[in-house]
Amino acid sequence: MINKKVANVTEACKGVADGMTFMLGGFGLSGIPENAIAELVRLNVNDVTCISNNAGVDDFGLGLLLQKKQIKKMISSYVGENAEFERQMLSGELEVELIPQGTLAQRARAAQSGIPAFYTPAGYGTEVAEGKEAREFNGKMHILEHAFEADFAFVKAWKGDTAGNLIFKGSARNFNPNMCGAATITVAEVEELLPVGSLDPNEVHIPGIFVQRIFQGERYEKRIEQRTVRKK
Amino acid sequence: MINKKVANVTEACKGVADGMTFMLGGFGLSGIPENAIAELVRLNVNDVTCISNNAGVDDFGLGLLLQKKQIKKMISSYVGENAEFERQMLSGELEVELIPQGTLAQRARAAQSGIPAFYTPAGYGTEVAEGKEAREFNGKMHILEHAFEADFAFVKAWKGDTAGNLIFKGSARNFNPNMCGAATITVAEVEELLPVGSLDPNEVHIPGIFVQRIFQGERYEKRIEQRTVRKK
Amino acid sequence: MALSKEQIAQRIAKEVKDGYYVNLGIGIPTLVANFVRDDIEVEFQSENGVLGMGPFPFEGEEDPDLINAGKQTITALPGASFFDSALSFSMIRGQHVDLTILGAMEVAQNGDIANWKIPGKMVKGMGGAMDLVASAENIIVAMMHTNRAGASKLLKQCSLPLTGVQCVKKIVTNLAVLEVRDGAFHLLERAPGVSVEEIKKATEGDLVVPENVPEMTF
Amino acid sequence: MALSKEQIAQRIAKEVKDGYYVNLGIGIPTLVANFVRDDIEVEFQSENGVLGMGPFPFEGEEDPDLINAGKQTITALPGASFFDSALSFSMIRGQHVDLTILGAMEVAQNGDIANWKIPGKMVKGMGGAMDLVASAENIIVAMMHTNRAGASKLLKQCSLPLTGVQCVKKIVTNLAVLEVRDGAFHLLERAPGVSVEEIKKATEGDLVVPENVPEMTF
Repeated sequence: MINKKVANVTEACKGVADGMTFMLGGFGLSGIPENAIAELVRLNVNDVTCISNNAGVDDFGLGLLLQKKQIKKMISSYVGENAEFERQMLSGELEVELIPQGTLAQRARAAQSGIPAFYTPAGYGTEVAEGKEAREFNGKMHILEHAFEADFAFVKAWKGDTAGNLIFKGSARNFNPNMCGAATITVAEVEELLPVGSLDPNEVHIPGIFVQRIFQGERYEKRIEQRTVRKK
Repeated sequence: MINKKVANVTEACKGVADGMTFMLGGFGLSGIPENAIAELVRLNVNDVTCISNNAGVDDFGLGLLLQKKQIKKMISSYVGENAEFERQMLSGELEVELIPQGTLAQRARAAQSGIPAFYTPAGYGTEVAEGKEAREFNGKMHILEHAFEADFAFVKAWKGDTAGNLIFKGSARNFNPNMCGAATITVAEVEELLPVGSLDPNEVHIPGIFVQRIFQGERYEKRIEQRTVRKK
Repeated sequence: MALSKEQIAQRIAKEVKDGYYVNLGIGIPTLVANFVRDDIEVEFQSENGVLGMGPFPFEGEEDPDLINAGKQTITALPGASFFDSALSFSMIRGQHVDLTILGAMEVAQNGDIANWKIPGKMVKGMGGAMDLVASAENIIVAMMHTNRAGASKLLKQCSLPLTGVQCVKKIVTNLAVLEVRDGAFHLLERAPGVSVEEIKKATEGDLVVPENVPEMTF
Repeated sequence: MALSKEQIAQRIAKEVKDGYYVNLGIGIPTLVANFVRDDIEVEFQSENGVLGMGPFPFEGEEDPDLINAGKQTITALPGASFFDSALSFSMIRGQHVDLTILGAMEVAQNGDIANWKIPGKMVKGMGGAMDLVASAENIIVAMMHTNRAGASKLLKQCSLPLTGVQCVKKIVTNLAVLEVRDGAFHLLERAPGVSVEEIKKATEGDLVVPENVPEMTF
């Protein structure tokens, strides 16, 4: 098998540079590539465009890059949990492109799949459709959306092997599988990196061909955004 | 959980009628819905259109429907293993639309996904592209392809539960997951039908929402088309 | 008397039928799950990748890898499945989800809905709402009839940026149940003790009132 | 002397580099796997949903649920994965597969390829070939230089229905290794003992012959 294992997050992030476009998996703080984000903060890459469903919270996730004003532009569907984000956006410091969540997922999957463009009903008749081709199919209006283009995709999985095969857990799966192979280089971090042959080929969610570099994250905080419980 | 279990193949195929369009999973004879095919033969539905990557062999798989001349039109990517097929096609008895294999898979996935149309490079400049819109993206020509429309999808999985969740095995997976939910009614047959709660939610390949009816197949012949071995 | 948020949810729960896959938005819609009858089978879909969502976990059993679209910790019922975001929106866009219940800032009498942006003031994003309203055949809006300033949220035309066009079919507010049809709001039911006059006053858009407007039952 | 099919495969195996994901077509391409060096890591993709394809199974260990694109029983190596057809063609269309090796009935000097249909006579279908040739950056055609009737398969223009346009970069035949560039076949290597004259005679399309044409090594 082709070996995708790199020693650590520093090696995994080799080549990131100012002005690049990154895709980042995760929904809220669930399933985010914590180690890669920490490294991007440490490397202090600037003027980056981030494609990520959310923007983290003020002091975690992509919020860490926002605090240091490393992000030039965000492409997201929902950014409601982040006061610093809202401040930078309303003041014009931060460029923001808000797009429907399903369109975000599908534009990632299109990039992964070599599909340059597709039609979707989401956003027709709204400001999301401005400047986009509209067309009727089966009596219903749709708009043309394009595959993303990005330099790096940073994803987080539960388990992986050195061939780059990935298995996700629970709803921490979210956008992570769709972003694998959707950028020039896909960096996967996993909680547990196993030798080849450890994973059942039937249970692999993302085959290693979509992953260029894989490493085991040093630690995972896995912060919970909204702790909701019921009484026993 | 919503119960998708039906008693047997007869109940599962209720509503099939002459002139309908069926999608059928399987690659060659691997992962084909053997029980549903047998029932379609028994029911003697005629003038049907079948969307299936292959057409079986003379005496198994879709070849059984071909023998009885139940099929009006085949939409496939490769039909090389079937002499009766070739005879009917060359004589004009059978209408055949040959399309690229990846386009077949993606048109099924598009139907499943509510994506009415997408662009693909496959077939540009060939007779497959005739009458289709061609457009350049990123300096490369693509053609516009549409989602399939079908009345029934017949798929075969390895394990399933009564909520309709499916798990496939090996390369018998092939087109089966992509066809789930791509037709008005999806009928899944499984080798083993388990009670709800038996499957790990992380390992489910196709969630039950894409399946309307599920049953355990009575027996599976699982014929091998090309038995190739090496010496010990 | 006008309904509480719980009562709005309770009334909407009556619209949930046996065998439905349902997507619940944040806010009042989330409460609907608490009021669905026990004798029917319903599965809740969460667009971040869960089908067969269960109740909140018991204290100490929260799993950061298992949340709903509101980022709340949840549980999964036996028979649940997890999947990626693309497949999740395949369920939504492909009309496999039977019913979508979501909140709104404004609804227009042609079925337009606005619920994601107040220009220059509140810009949280549309999340999955644009996909949901553009795709669902069956959309129920759960909201208060008027905003905090007392202005009607049922309008001739939306003033805020749209989430979707001509898509809302039914609205349940603290005052009434209404159907959106033929370019007007049709009054179906009124909250117990709420008069037709009160509803008329709180509705800016064209309101069609039949001779008899029954009180809601729960 | 002209190469055998095994020797064509052996020569092509030299083009397979460490770290490559490779898709092998039916026929001569399938044989390439036997000749890839042991000291490099290569993974074979089968478009019906296998990555990390291994050799044929031992007798008695055949699994009907594990076949390749030629419907032959195969095995999966440790580290393999199985997936659906849509994801398989995501690998191909998305250019994640590094090298595609396939057979052809005809190749034109502009890189066009025909390998799926002889009108009125043989109509098996294109299978995955149209996706492969439209997407792959790196395509090698493995074929005999002439057909059974002795006619050249390297043409000015294809006469059969096309599989793809301007996509073939390299051809390995029983007589030669050729590059397709600037609208002509460029002769790179000749089979041991085969003269440039022989190759010229067997090539209908424009052939560019450099001063020195080395013999192939394996």
